[in-house]
Amino acid sequence: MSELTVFKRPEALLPVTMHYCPGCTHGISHRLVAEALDELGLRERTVGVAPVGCSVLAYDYFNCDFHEASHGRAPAVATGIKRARPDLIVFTYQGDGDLASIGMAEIVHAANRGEKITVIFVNNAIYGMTGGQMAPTTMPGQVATTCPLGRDTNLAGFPIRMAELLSALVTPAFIARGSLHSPLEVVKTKALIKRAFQYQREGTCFSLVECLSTCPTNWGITPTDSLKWLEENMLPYYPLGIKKTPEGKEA
Amino acid sequence: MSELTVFKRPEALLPVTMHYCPGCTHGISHRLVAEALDELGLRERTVGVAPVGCSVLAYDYFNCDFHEASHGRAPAVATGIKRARPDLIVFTYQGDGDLASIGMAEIVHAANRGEKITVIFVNNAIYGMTGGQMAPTTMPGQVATTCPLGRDTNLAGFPIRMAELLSALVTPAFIARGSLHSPLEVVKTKALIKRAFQYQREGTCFSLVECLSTCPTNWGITPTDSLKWLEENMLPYYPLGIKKTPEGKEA
Amino acid sequence: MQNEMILAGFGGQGVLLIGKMLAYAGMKEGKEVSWLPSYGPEMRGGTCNCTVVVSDKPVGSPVVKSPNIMIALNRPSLDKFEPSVRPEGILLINSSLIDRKAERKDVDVLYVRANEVAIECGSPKAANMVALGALVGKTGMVGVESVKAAIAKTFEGKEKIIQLNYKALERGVAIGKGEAQ
Amino acid sequence: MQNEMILAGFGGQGVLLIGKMLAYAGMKEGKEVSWLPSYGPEMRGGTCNCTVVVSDKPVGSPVVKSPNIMIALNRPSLDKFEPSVRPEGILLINSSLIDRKAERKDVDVLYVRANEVAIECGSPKAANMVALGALVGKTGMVGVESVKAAIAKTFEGKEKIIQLNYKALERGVAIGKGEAQ
Amino acid sequence: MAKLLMKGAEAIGEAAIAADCRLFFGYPITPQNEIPEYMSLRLPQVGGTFVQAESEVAASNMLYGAGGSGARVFTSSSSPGISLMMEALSYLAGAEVPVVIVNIMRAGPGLGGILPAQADYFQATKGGGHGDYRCIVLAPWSVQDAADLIMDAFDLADFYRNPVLMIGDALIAQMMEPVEIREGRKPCKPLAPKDWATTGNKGRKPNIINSLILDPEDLERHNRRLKAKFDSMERDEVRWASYNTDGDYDILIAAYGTPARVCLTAVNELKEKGVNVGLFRPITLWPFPYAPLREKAKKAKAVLTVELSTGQMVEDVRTAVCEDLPVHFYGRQGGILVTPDEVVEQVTALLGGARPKGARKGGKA
Amino acid sequence: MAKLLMKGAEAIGEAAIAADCRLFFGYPITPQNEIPEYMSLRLPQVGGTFVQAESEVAASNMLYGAGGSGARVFTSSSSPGISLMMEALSYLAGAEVPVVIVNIMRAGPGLGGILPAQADYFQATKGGGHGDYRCIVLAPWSVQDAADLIMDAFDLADFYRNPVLMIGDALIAQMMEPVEIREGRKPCKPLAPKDWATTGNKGRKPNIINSLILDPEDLERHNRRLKAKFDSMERDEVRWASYNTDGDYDILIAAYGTPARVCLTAVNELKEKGVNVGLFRPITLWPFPYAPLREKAKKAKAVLTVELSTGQMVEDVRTAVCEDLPVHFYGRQGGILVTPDEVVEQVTALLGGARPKGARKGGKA
Amino acid sequence: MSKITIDPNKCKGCELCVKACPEQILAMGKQLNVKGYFYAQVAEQPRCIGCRICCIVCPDVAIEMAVQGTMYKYFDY
Amino acid sequence: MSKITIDPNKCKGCELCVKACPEQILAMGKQLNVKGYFYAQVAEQPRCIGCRICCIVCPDVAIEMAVQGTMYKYFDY
Ligand SMILES: Cc1ncc(C[n+]2csc(CCOP(=O)(O)OP(=O)(O)O)c2C)c(N)n1
Ligand SMILES: Cc1ncc(C[n+]2csc(CCOP(=O)(O)OP(=O)(O)O)c2C)c(N)n1
Ligand code: SF4
Ligand code: SF4
Ligand code: SF4
Ligand code: SF4
Ligand code: SF4
Ligand code: SF4
Ligand SMILES: [Mg+2]
Ligand SMILES: [Mg+2]
Repeated sequence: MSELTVFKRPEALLPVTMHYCPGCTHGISHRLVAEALDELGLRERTVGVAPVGCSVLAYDYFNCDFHEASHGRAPAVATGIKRARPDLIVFTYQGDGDLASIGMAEIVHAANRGEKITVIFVNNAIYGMTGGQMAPTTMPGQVATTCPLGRDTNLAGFPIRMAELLSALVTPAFIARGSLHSPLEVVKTKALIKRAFQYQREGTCFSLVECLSTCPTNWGITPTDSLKWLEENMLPYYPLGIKKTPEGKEA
Repeated sequence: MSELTVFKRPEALLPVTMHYCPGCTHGISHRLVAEALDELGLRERTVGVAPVGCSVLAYDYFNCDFHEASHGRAPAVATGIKRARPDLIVFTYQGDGDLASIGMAEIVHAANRGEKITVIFVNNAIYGMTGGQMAPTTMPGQVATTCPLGRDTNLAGFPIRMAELLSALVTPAFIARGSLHSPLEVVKTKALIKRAFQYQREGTCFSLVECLSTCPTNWGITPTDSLKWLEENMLPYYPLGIKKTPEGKEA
Repeated sequence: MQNEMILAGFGGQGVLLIGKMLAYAGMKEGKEVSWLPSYGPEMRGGTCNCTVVVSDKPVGSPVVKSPNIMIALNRPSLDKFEPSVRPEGILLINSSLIDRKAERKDVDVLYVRANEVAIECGSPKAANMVALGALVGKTGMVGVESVKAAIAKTFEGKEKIIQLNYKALERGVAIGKGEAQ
Repeated sequence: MQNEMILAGFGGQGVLLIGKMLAYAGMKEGKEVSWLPSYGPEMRGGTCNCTVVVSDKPVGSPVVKSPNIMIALNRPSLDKFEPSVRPEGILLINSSLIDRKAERKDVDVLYVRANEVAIECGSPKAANMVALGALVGKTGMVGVESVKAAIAKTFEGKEKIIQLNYKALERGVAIGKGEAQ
Repeated sequence: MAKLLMKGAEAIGEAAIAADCRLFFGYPITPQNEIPEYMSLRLPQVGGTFVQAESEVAASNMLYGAGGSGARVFTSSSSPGISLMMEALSYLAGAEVPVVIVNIMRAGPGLGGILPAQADYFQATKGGGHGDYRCIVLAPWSVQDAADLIMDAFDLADFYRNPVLMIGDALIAQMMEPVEIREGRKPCKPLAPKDWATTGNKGRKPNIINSLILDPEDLERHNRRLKAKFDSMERDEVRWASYNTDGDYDILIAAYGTPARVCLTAVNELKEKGVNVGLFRPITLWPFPYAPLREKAKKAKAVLTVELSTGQMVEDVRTAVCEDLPVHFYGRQGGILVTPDEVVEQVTALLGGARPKGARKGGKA
Repeated sequence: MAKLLMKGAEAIGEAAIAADCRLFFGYPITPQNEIPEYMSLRLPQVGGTFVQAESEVAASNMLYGAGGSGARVFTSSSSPGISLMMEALSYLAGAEVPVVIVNIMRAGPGLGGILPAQADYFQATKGGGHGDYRCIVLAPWSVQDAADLIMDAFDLADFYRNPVLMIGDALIAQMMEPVEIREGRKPCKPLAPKDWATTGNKGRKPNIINSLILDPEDLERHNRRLKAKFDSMERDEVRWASYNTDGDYDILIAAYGTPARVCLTAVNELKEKGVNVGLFRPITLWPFPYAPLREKAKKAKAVLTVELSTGQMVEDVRTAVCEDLPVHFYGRQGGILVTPDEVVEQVTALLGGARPKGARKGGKA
Repeated sequence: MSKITIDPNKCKGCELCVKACPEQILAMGKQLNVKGYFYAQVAEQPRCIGCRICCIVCPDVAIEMAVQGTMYKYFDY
Repeated sequence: MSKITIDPNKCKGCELCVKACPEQILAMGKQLNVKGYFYAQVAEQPRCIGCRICCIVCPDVAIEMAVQGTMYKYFDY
């Protein structure tokens, strides 16, 4: 009987070692995007937009054209590409500091204009790359280097639920939140990402998938404990699921 | 019998002629803010923050300290003032281009941090000062100088409902929408503005009142027709009322 | 010969338009021209003006501080610009709306009942055309035909309006030449 | 006399800390000192190093390309920095973790079983202190008491840890002086 | 093509379209609103796309994306808006993405006013963004010039893979003049296909638009390569014009943009009175025409720099002529334009040996 | 107070607190994260407030508000983040609001790298924002210097009602050195009460912080008043130091920040070999010490400018010495620091008359 | 009895008060004010019911109201 | 029959696969790879049920799976 490889590195991901810390789930979301591009046959007409954040080097990992954006402006850069070349598939890959802090105006307006792009939003409740500062998504009480006594909601407010916030816009969109903390959720998140790209392929609408992710290094715990921490702390606050579809209801 | 003046220019409004076009309801919202400051006895410890927009000269009209912000950044400027001097009453007065376009990140984050400031948001569905360009709040089909054939929601998306968008944040706040198109709504809007300042006085939360307003000049119709246009076109899309209270429900 | 003109009036009186027509007519005749509107955050509702230069040589400054020709379609414009007109210059006053005489004695003043004449021509809005005609009639700075070409181009396809404007222009020209008021 | 040192190892081995202690001890003795960490977006998980200068004169460059002293607590550090040590310089190798000998013949090599010695002292984490002690013992660059002061300040209030570190340090000093391994 | 009477703003837009630009991203700001307004009307008519960005920060990053994907694209703004593009400008230069940015300068600093000024000279020529980069800066003095230069701007941007700026005082956009949009012109530089653009990697390795280079040796190499490119611009792209400099003159006026026209009027007036004054007009503000200016200044006894600022280009003028002769400065600010009379007065006073009223030795201490 | 061993970043924070600053608004960026991190810990301990802004744009506008209400306030960032502050910087200068901004420079342009550089010299000294404005720019070369200068920075800002910049290469923030935070020191300038601040208009007319002036005559007056203020800074605030310039020397080195220390090491090494070389270190990059540098250069046959850029300060050096003598440039880029050996090599080559390897005549064509 | 005063030089002639007055007792005048606007005037003061609606809608705060005796409060303003 | 292959040089030793395998047949090795990490290994290949959970959770895409014959699809991935 012949051997059949049923799981392997997707073609859209180059065969290189990524620089992410051990157990960092950035690697999983990279793979999910790559698999989606492969399975939908989009790789050769895709342009990715890399953020400033731990995934800044995404262009070294994906086997497709890439554009490095300035911090937070990936949705604007993607808008530029997509408007210039509507035939291309354009996605941004952004962290929570990038998208929810400095890039708030750009993501809200790209979503509101209904740019036909796909946004992969990796929410790990911290600034990973710069060494663990508070993000807009940092949990109440969570310690970070710029809130050494834990996030004080009186001074810094509550974490922002980006998927819900963007769903409050009127312009049709596909917006969903998945998580990378368990095999089942990874599988579900992949389906969301694939669906997001499908909407783009059809030219239907803006699409965004928020992926709850871990940062073992800056959370200061092991990769395994990070998955648990995500589940126990982030999941209750960031409910998973589809928040908005262009059809107006979950179809 | 002695004569009693029952309606007059509030003390917090200087006795000068404002530069607004005839029938522009910016003047009404100015008066409402001034009345609220007078009635709550806050004028002498208030700092207003003027936007860039038709109300850029607000500092010439209010009888209190004022700080002119750069375009869209009034909430950041107000944050600076309030954090430096929590004893002061700080409010911003912003147009829809200022607050909902270039200043999107600043308003979302000031609201999300729960800055104890009050935001008066004057939504006239257009860029007044610069001569009638499309705003994020411009109605579908509405003609503006940068959408000469009318706002095309396929290219520019739908108008942003700022009050609803900001209400989607978790941090407690008082957020409401009033309108200036009829005597009754002016009266109700005044109550909202007063309540907003009361929350600030108590140090309770961030507060924002969106005021639907007219721009006869750039809409190209008379002041009276403008009120009607607002009522017929904006009101159905921008529902009035209290969207969020710090108590968690309308009290 | 270089004509440096300021044309001023209320917002709706069409001074920007006749300024453009003058420049266009000049350009048609191979002259060097420039047109510059006043602009400002407070222009709405208030007065409005433009500067037009029509010249044989390349235009230096498109901004003019001392025009040799000034058209005042309303009182505030006259008040504002009368002092700046160069001695020996021309001052055209819309006497339909302006209730005073010129104060300057060293300029050539032409009073034109622009609004009344426009009404007589059947187009109350064409007071600006009457004034333009008067200026052209008086100075011969550009040919009447060139101005007509400008009118025809501006209102392309609207034959009736073109004819009305021609009429107002011609009445103005006659006034400018001193033939009739 | 100016000592320019590079101290390198894995992330968790505490090289930044002993670097700071050296600098602190030098400062205590009135010397001019500087300490500079390597920093980079990829420092996590990988190797980590710092540069310390202890000198009689003001410190010029806090960046050192050719140190006269190098401490390698792990193999990658040795591989990376060995070639840069100045001839006649000192190379301190943590032989507990490094399975090769120095390649340089023109430098003074000191092998220290830092991890084993630390375990013997009852604090497996104090391999860095052993190495620090060995360096101080060998060079006398700063006094042992000054280093102890640095330890006391760093772990202020944690008497037990201080004592353990003293012990590891002293064992290192002895090794550095060639008294014992 | 026949001459048209056009506003500078519209001529810039129409010329960009004639230069095959089909994309505009911008945000309104006085006194250049007529540019985005014109583009919003015209681009859809020619199959192009206009997007009103949410801010200048976003607009400049949209440019970055569109330029990176190989499109010809431009934006325009005015002083405060341009300041918001400084980060993106540095990225554009660092990642070598060709785009064109127009600054219709208004009076500053801060919100300032909306009338014409030239006080963003430093920002444009010395690098308002961070890091070692340079942009060619073109300075038109008429509507025709603006139309011509923006067409060249696209070619220069593409040739060098670098952002190109065109800066004009507000009059350039607001005034109407006869203009001819040169259709079917040849590019001013030989242009290669944009095989570096992000267009999908079918049949080739991925293209990456990027300015992050973590290895310091690599980044240094990149910096030096960029520097060599900027050096070549300094060598090959200097543009300038001079007037009335064939004969003898005691004074050489240096000015750019609309003030240069005012100065030319003054030069002509003086000539009629028998006074010969030369006029030197830099067309590229960077690379600045140091050598030609020095050459032209040789005949003069003094240079008078005229600007709508408190003295910015005058520093480059001083650098150019070094200590060969004194450099005087006359400027108006706040949105006020210099007049021919003022320039005549300045020159006359200088010729009389007196330090003219209102003038000062600008620049360095 | 005894000397402490502190990271530059922490010393800057602690010195700011000692200078009565109780407010910090900032956004993380490498290599200066230790400044906001330190402030987030320390400020609440001394009754102050730390706010992590959503961006550098917001941070700089928070500064604008806080400074306008009379508070001492500062922010810090690194190159790309500083570019995002250019609009606010122009507003701060235009509205005359005193604040302090620290730029811990990293390699650029664009995202560049995170290692030390000095390529934001132009941006800081020539005005990265729009309009006619200037900021005093202080350049420390050690941790102690950084602590001392930031204290002065607050005084200078308050005295002139103008933003003050302190720019350091990344080493300034990252290294530890002994430092003494001078508690209870006297301000370096006499300070008046801030009766212009927005603090509520009880018993007085409203105070207005503003840079919009619509009347051109008024705005021109404002511009000229600002210019006069900048002129007075040029007169009174020039700071510099020189080393080994008492005797004779053929070469004068010009450098600032950490490279100046490297150069000093080289100067000392050369001295040991019997070669005398002078070192000139600008401490204020604006106002630039043109006259003192020229004076010091008189003894030399050539000037060597050393920078972590492709050549920025060298333009001011050239302006200073004009054509008195040749100005050479040696720079490293990409995050690489010059070494004493390299400087020695450059000097030796120059003395030998040869054009040193890697050096070039920087600056203008 | 309530008395309405319209400041002719503050009025910009927008007519909002005229259209809003429930008693229709305000009217546009035929004279220009200093700014060049035709301004609103009270045509029939005695019929004024003191509702203050004109004051409330005037964007230029050009209208004042005084009462003699007590006033019925239509709404809490 | 499914076969798991773990690339020792891609593995960063995060242990996520080890913890996730429902059959508990993966284990951390005792050797360092080129990057200095202890890497995961398949301890009991024959017990593998081919669920691909290890592949799915590996952040470094270090695991591949091959089958002989048909495979039961636990979920559509
Ligand atoms: C303008 C600007 N500001 C700040 C930075 C520094 N910076 C780099 S990454 C980052 C945040 C990264 O956090 P996040 O987006 O959550 O991504 P993560 O690393 O967590 O994946 C910041 C602030 C920058 N490069 N540019
Ligand atoms: C950075 C910057 N960008 C653009 C402008 C130009 N600008 C001035 S006001 C304005 C918009 C005004 O619209 P809005 O906020 O809706 O206020 P309105 O005039 O309608 O009351 C714009 C774009 C500016 N001054 N600064
Ligand atoms: S720092 Fe955090 S987010 Fe960044 S690679 Fe490491 S674990 Fe992942
Ligand atoms: S332009 Fe519009 S918003 Fe501005 S004052 Fe006039 S009517 Fe009001
Ligand atoms: S108070 Fe009421 S009734 Fe009287 S004039 Fe005003 S609107 Fe009319
Ligand atoms: S509402 Fe006010 S401004 Fe308008 S017409 Fe009446 S009085 Fe005049
Ligand atoms: S496929 Fe399933 S059973 Fe087999 S090793 Fe992986 S996780 Fe374990
Ligand atoms: S999940 Fe991947 S990286 Fe982690 S231990 Fe397993 S094989 Fe190694
Ligand atoms: Mg993150
Ligand atoms: Mg508006």
